[in-house]
Amino acid sequence: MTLLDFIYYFVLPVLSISILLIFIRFLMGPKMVDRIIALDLIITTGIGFISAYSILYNQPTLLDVAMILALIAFLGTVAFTYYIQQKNKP
Amino acid sequence: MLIAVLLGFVFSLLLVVAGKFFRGKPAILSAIIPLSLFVYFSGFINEVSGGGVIRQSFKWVPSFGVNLGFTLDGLSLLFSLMITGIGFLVFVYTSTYLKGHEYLDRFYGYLSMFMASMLGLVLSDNMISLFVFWELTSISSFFLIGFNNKSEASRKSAITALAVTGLGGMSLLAGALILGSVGGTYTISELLNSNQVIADSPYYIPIVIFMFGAAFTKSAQFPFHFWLPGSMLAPTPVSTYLHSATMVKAGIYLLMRFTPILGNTEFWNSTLLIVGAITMVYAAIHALFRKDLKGILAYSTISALGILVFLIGQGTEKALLAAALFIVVHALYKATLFLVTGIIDLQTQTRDVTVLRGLRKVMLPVAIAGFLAAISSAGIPPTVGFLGKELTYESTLALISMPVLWIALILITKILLLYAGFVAGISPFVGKLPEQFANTKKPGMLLWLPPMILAVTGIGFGIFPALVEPIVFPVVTAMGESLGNEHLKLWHGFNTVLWLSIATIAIGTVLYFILKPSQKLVESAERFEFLSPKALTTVGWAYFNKVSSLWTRIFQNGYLRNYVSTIVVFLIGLAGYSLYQTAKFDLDLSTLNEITLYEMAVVAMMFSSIFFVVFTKSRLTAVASMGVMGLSICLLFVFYSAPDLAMTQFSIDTLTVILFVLVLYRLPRYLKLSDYRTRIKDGIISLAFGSIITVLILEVLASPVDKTISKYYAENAYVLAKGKNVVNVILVDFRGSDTFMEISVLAIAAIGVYALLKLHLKETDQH
Amino acid sequence: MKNRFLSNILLTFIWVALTGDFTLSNFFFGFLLSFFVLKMVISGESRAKYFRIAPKVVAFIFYFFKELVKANLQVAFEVMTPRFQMTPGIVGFPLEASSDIEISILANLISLTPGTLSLDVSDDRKVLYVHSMYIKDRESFIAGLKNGFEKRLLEILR
Amino acid sequence: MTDLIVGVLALFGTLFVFFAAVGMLRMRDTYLRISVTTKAATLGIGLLLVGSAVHSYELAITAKVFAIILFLFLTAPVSAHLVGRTSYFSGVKLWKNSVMDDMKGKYNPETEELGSGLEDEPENSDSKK
Amino acid sequence: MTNQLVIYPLLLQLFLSIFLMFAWRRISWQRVISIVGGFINIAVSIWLFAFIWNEGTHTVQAGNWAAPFGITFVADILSATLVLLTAISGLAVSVFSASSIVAARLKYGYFPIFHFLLLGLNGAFLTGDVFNLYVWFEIIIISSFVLITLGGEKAQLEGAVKYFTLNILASMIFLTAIAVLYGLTGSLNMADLSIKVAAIENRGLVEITGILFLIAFGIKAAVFPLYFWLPDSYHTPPSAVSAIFAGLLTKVGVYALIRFFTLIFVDNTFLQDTILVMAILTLISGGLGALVQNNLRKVFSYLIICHIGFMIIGLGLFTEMAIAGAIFYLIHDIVVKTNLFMVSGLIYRITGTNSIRSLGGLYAQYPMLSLLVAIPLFSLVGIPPLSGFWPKISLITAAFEGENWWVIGAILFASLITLVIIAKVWANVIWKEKLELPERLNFRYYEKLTNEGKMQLVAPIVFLSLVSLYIGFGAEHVQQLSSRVATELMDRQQYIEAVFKSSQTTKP
Amino acid sequence: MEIVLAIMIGFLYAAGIYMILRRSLVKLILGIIILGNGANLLIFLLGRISKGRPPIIAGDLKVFAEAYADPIPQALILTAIVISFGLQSFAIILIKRVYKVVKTDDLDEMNAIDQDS
Amino acid sequence: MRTIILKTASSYLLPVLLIFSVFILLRGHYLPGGGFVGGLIASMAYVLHAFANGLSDTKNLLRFHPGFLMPIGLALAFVSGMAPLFLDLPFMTGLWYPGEIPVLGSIGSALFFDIGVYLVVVGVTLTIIFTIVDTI
Ligand code: NA
Ligand code: NA
Repeated sequence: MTLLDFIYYFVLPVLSISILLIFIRFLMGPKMVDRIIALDLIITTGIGFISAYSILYNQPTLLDVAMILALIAFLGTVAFTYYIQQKNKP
Repeated sequence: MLIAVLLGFVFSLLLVVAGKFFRGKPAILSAIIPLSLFVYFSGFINEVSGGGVIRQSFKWVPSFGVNLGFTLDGLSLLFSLMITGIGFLVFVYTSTYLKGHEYLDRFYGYLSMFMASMLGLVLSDNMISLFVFWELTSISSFFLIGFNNKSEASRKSAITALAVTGLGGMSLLAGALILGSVGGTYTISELLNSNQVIADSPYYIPIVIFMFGAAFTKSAQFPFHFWLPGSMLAPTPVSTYLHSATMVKAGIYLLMRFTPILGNTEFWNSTLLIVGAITMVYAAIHALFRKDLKGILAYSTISALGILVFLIGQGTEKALLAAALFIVVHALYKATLFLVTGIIDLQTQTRDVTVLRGLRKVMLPVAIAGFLAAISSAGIPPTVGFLGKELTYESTLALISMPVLWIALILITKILLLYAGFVAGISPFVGKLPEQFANTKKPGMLLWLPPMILAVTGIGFGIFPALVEPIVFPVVTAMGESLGNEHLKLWHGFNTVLWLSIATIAIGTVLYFILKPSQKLVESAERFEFLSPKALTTVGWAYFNKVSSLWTRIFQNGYLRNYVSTIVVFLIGLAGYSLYQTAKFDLDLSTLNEITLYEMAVVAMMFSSIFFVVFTKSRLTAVASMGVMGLSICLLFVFYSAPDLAMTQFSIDTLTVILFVLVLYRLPRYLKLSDYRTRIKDGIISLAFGSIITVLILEVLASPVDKTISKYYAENAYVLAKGKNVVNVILVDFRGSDTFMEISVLAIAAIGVYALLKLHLKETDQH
Repeated sequence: MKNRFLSNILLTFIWVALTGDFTLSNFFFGFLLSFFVLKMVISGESRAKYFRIAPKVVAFIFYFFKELVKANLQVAFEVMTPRFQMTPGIVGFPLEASSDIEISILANLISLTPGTLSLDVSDDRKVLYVHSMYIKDRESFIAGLKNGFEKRLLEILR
Repeated sequence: MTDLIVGVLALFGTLFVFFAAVGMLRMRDTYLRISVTTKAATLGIGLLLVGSAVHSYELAITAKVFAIILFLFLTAPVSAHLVGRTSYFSGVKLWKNSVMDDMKGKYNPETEELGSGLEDEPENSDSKK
Repeated sequence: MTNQLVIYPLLLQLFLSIFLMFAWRRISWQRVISIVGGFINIAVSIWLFAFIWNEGTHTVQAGNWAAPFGITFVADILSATLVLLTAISGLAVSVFSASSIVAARLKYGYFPIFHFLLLGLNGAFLTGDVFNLYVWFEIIIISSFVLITLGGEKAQLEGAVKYFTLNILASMIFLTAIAVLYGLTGSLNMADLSIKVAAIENRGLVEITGILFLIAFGIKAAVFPLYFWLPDSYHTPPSAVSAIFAGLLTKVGVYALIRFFTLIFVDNTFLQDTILVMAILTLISGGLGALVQNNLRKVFSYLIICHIGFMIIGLGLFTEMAIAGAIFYLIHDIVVKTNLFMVSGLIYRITGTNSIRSLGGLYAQYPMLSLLVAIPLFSLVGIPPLSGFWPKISLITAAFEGENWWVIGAILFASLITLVIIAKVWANVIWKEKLELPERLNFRYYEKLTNEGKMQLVAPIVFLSLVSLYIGFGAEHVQQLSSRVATELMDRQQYIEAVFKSSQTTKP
Repeated sequence: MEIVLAIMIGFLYAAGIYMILRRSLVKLILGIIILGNGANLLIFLLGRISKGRPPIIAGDLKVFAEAYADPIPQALILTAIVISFGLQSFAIILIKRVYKVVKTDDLDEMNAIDQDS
Repeated sequence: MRTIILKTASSYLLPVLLIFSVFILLRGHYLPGGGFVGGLIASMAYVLHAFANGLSDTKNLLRFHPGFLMPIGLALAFVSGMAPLFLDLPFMTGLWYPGEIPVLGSIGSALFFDIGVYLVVVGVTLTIIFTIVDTI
């Protein structure tokens, strides 16, 4: 089994399953905060996805996308929590 | 001739700037223009009656084959003389009739514009320029009918008149253009050569119908006649000039002008016969049931126009001569009667024949003019009216089919017209002067002289028919018929025609003494008013308006979702139909890449997040789901080699989420507002749309593609544009203009957002 | 001024790392760039403090990674076994750290490691509320944190 | 050899992500889920990233990878903190088996102030902003 | 100098927009810049027009990339004409805006956005690239969104939501169509597409792509049954804004339809029949709609729709004569519709209302203005020899030659109903006696304006009226122009050669 | 995979239209965004997709050594995305302003313009 | 938001993100990135700062209205597009400085154009978000 086979047959499928599991949490909620966490984790998993993918296709340029994801996902979370906080203001 | 035609336009333009000057005393000076034109055209009588035709042509829009081409032959000369002659008298009359009116200058402006248009109409040798002038007469008529613009009835009548004549105008346009296409030219004189081609063409009937449409509306033939009585709300000079003497005869002119081109066919003749006959009888009967002088005159005018159409329909040279003569006759006596009515109206403030009596005592010259016009209208010798009537009977008698019927109809018409003429021209002046009119002021000479001149001319032509011959005979010649050695005579000997004349006069006079116009009569007619074309048109128009409202409300119902679904359904319909016709659905699946689990996972996430956006009840959840969707798309872009896209997609999505989040928390709840059925309906529409897109994609993917351009980019990105990220090189170099505009879009959006949130108009700022 | 310079150097390193271009010219460009950026972001009143580079940092990093791996294994065990052995709760952790930067770093490190999550700092900055998965009793939990992260961190920062 | 290192890194990275995913589903309250994700994801993703750095065997890539990891470690705890406090303030309940809640009653939603429980001590009252 | 002449109008507008943004709050400067810019723009456009008229179609290969690799800007005689008309309408509206747009709106970027809009219009007319056309369309859309919402009053916003949604929908369909086209041919250059689309074997796919473009542009052109956004929005913004919208926005859609369906999607009877049916229904629908409105600007809005039908009919008939008619009508309509909406603005300034029921008294109070107003009104009707009349000759003749009786019927119907509507408008707005309207404090009535303010309102109307009189009385010139446009449009080869001709001069 | 993506794009279009047909202004704008995403993916897919070959010339090369993904659709989408972003942000603010002025999110109530004025 | 943790984080993330954004901008011609994404990241840095510290702090930090960046960026792009016209080359023709410059690689009009894009994007994003936050 080569590394690429390993990535192809193990890493990516497991990451796929993980992302789906997290997505189920996203769908289930129950609170908005749960969705926010799930979304955050989905994005983080996406970074993993990208790095595995960049190994598989030998395309390290894809890691740039991962970089953007890492940075900007954070801002999304900040915005969502800001929203909830504003909404809870009497 | 160009100058002759343009003179009126120039004068009306002059009035725009120099209106104030002509508003007062100098108003009468404007009559110089029609007078000089009359003199100018009179100068051609000799030449034209000698068979001469004067032509002039000026280039206008040669690309369309449109020239300002003018022909002065017998037909146009007759009309030109009428237009300028009667025009002169009306101009003179108006200066007193509307003395001191604040808009007198505008009135003259419209009037001279009309005169010029009418001249242009009858002189045009080009169908398009004829149409141009035709429409200008309609428009000037609109302004003149609506001259009393503060009265709602006036405004309505103006609109009605414009609508009906406008309908005719459209018809004329279509007829002229088709005729031009078939005949190969718009020049009328050239079309004469191709009349056989035209008659044989499959478009002959449509052409004739269009031409009839124009003529019948303009000349107030049944059932389009109703605008004419309505237009009587215009000041009397207008009624005189436009609505009895000249403009309404434009339709007659058109028929006569095109007789040599389109006439002499079964369809042409019988249609005109029938329509003319119906109109003359119908209108003549109607004249019985009026008590308003102008109303009576309006209906008798319609009837007279019917007679003219009837005569043109007969088509023989005798009939055409009768028509030509009758045009003159009618113009003379009807203009007189209108002018007389105007004087009565002006001096007594009423036009009700049931109260008008004995006015001869206060306005004798007017009474004389009225009397002379009445006997001319009655066709009593030695008036020119007698000549006209004789010719009419003569030609009708010569008809091959059903002469008895036609004679009966024309007889009835003539009797009723005699009655109408007497009522209008004689009855106001005879009998005892009622108290109320005792102090009526005498009309000034400038008022009574014009009708007097017309009336006397009528008698003069009757006594000396040779005077009218050089005007009337060339008309027939111009229509392509030859008259041989005929002459107009008062005395033809004892023949059927004479007996008919005697019968007409006798019965008519008896009728005048038996039947007095009364309120009762008017009311009895009003009971059937709802059946009249006017009433039917009014009802039809109301329905039309209703339908318009309904149609407009069905499509433009204010609901955005209905607009969207209409558009989408339209797209589905067209594209679906086209796809159904052409799609092969034979996809070559082997060329498509295999599917991996991670792709499926992303797609599954995508699908579910879409579902979630659509069906969730929470706005914020929807927005978060959009985030998931964005990430899924981002991952797809990563998988399929588009890192720049992935970056951008994700950043933009996050930014959008932030915007949403900042905006949303003040909004109300995210409710499901539509009912179940709407949702099902919308669901079906949406899925149909989606399916079409899917099928379309698959079809496109199955067809070959040319990648020359992207290959060029790849080969030259570094070599020529010094960049290795080809996408970026495209963005800033190969297709840099796109990017420039893209950032402009952003800047505009930002300004828009800034303005949308910061700009609050104060009350003082609004609008 | 010193802090400012250090920040500048730090940013320059980040720049060089990002570009992956370890040349002198790039270093120089990075320095100029960071200088400009710092000029852009530092307003008169707030002067951000930055790490002092010290050998302790290295030791701390190793300690941190050890904790991180430990925490992850713990979580792995927790989630993959059918029954939960957790005793979660929120504890108010009395802070010794006082400056913004100290509190923040401490809180973040706590969040990153063993079953714990910094929820918030009280407005008077005396208490850091920490959520933890495994709390036997309050005192031992607090002591663990005090002797672990807080002590090591403050050693570096002060 | 490189492949093997990469493989091991990827294996553990993947597993940690997977555990986090399972934890995300299984954990009983929001706070626990936050705890789980912050850790597992950061370490798991970190390992995967290091794997790809090793695989590429390029300095530039390695630097980039460390930049990403740095960003992740900078931001993950902050977002955990934000979500955690937001959850608490918006009234998300602790799991029923939770043993203590020191924050209970300390938060005043009107003023958005979070007390420490130590305010009564007079000498510290001036440190409050 | 003239090598790059084709894009000077674009550069000028772009420069003006940016310059105006720098002069953000100095609204008196902005007024001057905009008007002076308008004059320069007319000069440049005339220059371009004369150049193209004499030299034939000219191109600029942006970025110096030979077609079809870069973005090509093409000025054929149609584009040059439309650029010139944009300049004319643009100047008129600039001047009109200077007085009629309140200072508050000017302070929030009215003029920069206005010039961006003109930029977008010029770009759309000049580009020879499908995707670039999309981008120009977006410039137009976003600037029109901003202009239509500027001020944010209730009616404006409600209108804007509909305007926004349906235009975005159109953009999406447009984008989809571009994607399909690219998927089929791998090209975006219009001349190149003309060649490549003709070579596609699967004609069905070409037809569907055509349908997508038809609907996308049809929405923008406000053709039945896609016009809904127009009557719900055009009467809501200030009249200067409606004026430029009315004159030019829908015309961009018409232009795009004409360009695409003469250059790329030709020889498809299904498409042509569809276009014809849509055109007929547009004439009818617009006419019926205008008949039942009470708001002056709504009447004009429906008339816009109605008259779009004339242009689309020309395209549907697809003969040289018919297209010449459509072009003539297009030229006339741009000038007259812009003018009409300015007229509605003037009337609003005078009376404080646009409700026909409440209007009146203009004839008595302002006879000269009434006369002035008569010119655009009756030009619109096509009272010969005013401008609206001439194109009908070509259209009816062309319809007759194709034996399309329905088309003739629809043209006549629309002409007649326009006549009746304008007669009604005239009777009710100009003739009717003045009614007592509720007092509006703070409203800047016309009579209260300074002479300069009055002139800024009236002068542009006079200017455009003169232009439309020229179109009517100088019909020969316009008809020659239209015929030439039609000839060029029917001869695709000419366009294609012009685009690829200049390729030798560029790299590589 | 193309088939799956084709179906997914169709689904995006459908969902976009469905959302636009709702009565809520917020949903309408979400619909527009979804539709925009659909259109972008459509461009992407119709430009033909390939895995793991970004159109970036590697290292010291001057031209591509191997096959690469078509960069044109990517550039088009980038432009389209950015433009959509401009429009979307304007639309989102429009919601805010509309709600402030009209006091509703229900599109069916935004018909004041239909009354003659 | 009243949290010192975020506040602290934002103050160290701000310079890092700005550096990062310039990095993304400059290498766009060679690797994924470019003016657009770069501009977005720069603006997000400020947005983050605004979330954590309040808008007025961020505005003080910026010292000028971000909207001002839009005409500047557009003007820069305009000039870089116009420049070739003076050499009688078409609009937007790429002009390149012969030879390579350290760090940036080739210098050409495309680079200035991309910087223009960057500035416009920063200006646009910040204008939009600041306006919204201002009017909440
Ligand atoms: Na933790
Ligand atoms: Na844990």
